[in-house]
Amino acid sequence: MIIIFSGICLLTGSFLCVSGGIGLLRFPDFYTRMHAVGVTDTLGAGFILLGLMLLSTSFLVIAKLVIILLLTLLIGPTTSHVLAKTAMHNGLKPVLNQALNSNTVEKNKETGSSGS
Amino acid sequence: MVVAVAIIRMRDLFATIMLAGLYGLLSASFFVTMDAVDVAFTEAAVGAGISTLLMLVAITMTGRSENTARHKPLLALVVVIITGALLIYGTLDMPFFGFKDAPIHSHVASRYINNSNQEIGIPNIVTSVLASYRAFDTFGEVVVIFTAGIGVLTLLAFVRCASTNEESDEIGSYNDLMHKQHLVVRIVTKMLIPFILLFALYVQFHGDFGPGGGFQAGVIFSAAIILYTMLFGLKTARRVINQGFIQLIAATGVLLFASVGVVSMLNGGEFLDYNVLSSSPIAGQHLGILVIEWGVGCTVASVMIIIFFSFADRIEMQKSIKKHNKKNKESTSC
Amino acid sequence: MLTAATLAIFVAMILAIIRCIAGPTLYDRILAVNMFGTKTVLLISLLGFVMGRPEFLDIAIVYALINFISVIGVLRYSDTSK
Amino acid sequence: MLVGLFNNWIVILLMMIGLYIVIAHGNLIKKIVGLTILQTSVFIFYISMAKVEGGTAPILDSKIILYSNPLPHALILTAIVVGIATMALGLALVVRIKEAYGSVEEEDIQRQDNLLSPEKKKGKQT
Repeated sequence: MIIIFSGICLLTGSFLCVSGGIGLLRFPDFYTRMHAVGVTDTLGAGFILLGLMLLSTSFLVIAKLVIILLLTLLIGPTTSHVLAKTAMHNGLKPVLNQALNSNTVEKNKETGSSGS
Repeated sequence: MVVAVAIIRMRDLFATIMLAGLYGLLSASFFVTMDAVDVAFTEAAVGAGISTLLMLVAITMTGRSENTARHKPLLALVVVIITGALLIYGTLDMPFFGFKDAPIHSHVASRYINNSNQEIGIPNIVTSVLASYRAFDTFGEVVVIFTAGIGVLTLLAFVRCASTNEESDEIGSYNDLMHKQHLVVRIVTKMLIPFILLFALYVQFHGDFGPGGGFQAGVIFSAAIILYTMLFGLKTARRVINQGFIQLIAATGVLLFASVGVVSMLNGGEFLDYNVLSSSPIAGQHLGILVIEWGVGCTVASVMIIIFFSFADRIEMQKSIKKHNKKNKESTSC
Repeated sequence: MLTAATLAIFVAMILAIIRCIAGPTLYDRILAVNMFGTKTVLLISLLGFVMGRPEFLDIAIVYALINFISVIGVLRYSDTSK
Repeated sequence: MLVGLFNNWIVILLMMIGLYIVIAHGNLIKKIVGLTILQTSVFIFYISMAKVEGGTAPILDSKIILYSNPLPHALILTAIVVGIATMALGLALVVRIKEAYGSVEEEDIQRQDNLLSPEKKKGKQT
């Protein structure tokens, strides 16, 4: 029973991680990318750690996993916040207009294909 | 590997350094898969954290863009390819990956694995090799680190003029400014720093039983101080930790290490032979390793802090020189 | 189940590397590195379970801490470099 | 059959990349990054030598018989920390060079040196 629960948690977490990665790759501008990563990262990490906690038997391991979980919960949102704030502070504007948006998507595709 | 190739192509140095940090993370996870947990521990703290930071600090002083011209890329390529081909020819005689009877596993290693439990009595073999069997090597390494710290100090240090009144005003205004800008981070950092320091101490004293030890603990400890310095300003950090005090601690670490060796000599053993330190050999080994790890931790932490402080000092000095120059220009133009 | 999760995290890491290499702005790169760090934490804790010795979670804790510190540092000095 | 040597080839490839950066790039900071890559390739080489098929990390436990080789781990552990200390020294030198010459490109520095040295010779002759 516990194994099934942990399996569900692990699968949800890994799905979230992959979707975060795809969002990081496909979204048009920095702020949307950050949204994708910031949301899925924390939740995915939480789910995976929960799944591992259900699997583990000794008390020490669970305690360490709880510490990691607390750290990710504390650190993930903070870094996203600071990143967004610094980017805004240094004059990186989010793309708001629809027409502009499609333009940047194309541009990003070009730069992405030439860069990778 | 792809990351390394990309590092060559990237002209913007900032991007290069981000990639270098990523490369550090990658190699550390490689170490975990290769069972080298202690090494992964160190690489995590050093390769991904501190080295990236130091390079960044250096870049803020030297400028971010790289000249496009590369001199003699063809010649370099030829040299590199020839060396690589020779090395690959050399590997043909190497034992295969993961082979149990390879020559590296047949000399001293089996003795370390089989006998360290009786001779040293601590579970982590890497620590026992590091701190007891090869303690003299480790002593050399600590001295090298200490010397590097001294070198950085001599290269980057300068005489500060002491003007306490102005300084405190400056700290106050700086604090207000920073407090408005980075409110969330500062509060989170204030919550985190005690835990980081506590964790560093845990790593320091848990090194006998799990992955950890003086080197890692030192780096983590200094990382906490560096975090504090970055968010609360260099001058505030200097109030917390005096420059002379850290230098003293760095020297004390090395001396502690050496004095353990001398004490064991006085007790009738050889240099760094811990068996004579206490009534029973195993208790002596425990005591010796504990003290030595403590010395290593002190030295590493304080040298890292010294290095970071002197780099940060340079930046502040360059800024103030620029301000001075601007003021001078304005006054002359008026 | 563990293997599946490990593979998924590998895929996410590769995507993050691609974004880090291609990323048009500096902040994209920092974001990619940050995400990569979080994924490494997860990967290491998973690997500990896969290899059957889950005592090595200390490394994952160090990663989480160091990741935070390096991101803060990068942002701090990218601010002053302009 | 040659698959067993694959890890060595990866290490050599990394080493070559590092060497290429050190030789072909003029920027001193880039050179230091190249050196770091070279260094890491050596670390990976040692650690992959220490791995034993089916063994686990060298921390004693009553249930486990086969361990990886702890000696290279101890060597590399110290080497990493020493590596960062020397890297910091190199960076400090680069910063001083920047202050003295106003540039971190190797060619600029050499050009300035060449400009300077004939004048010095003249000064000595007169």
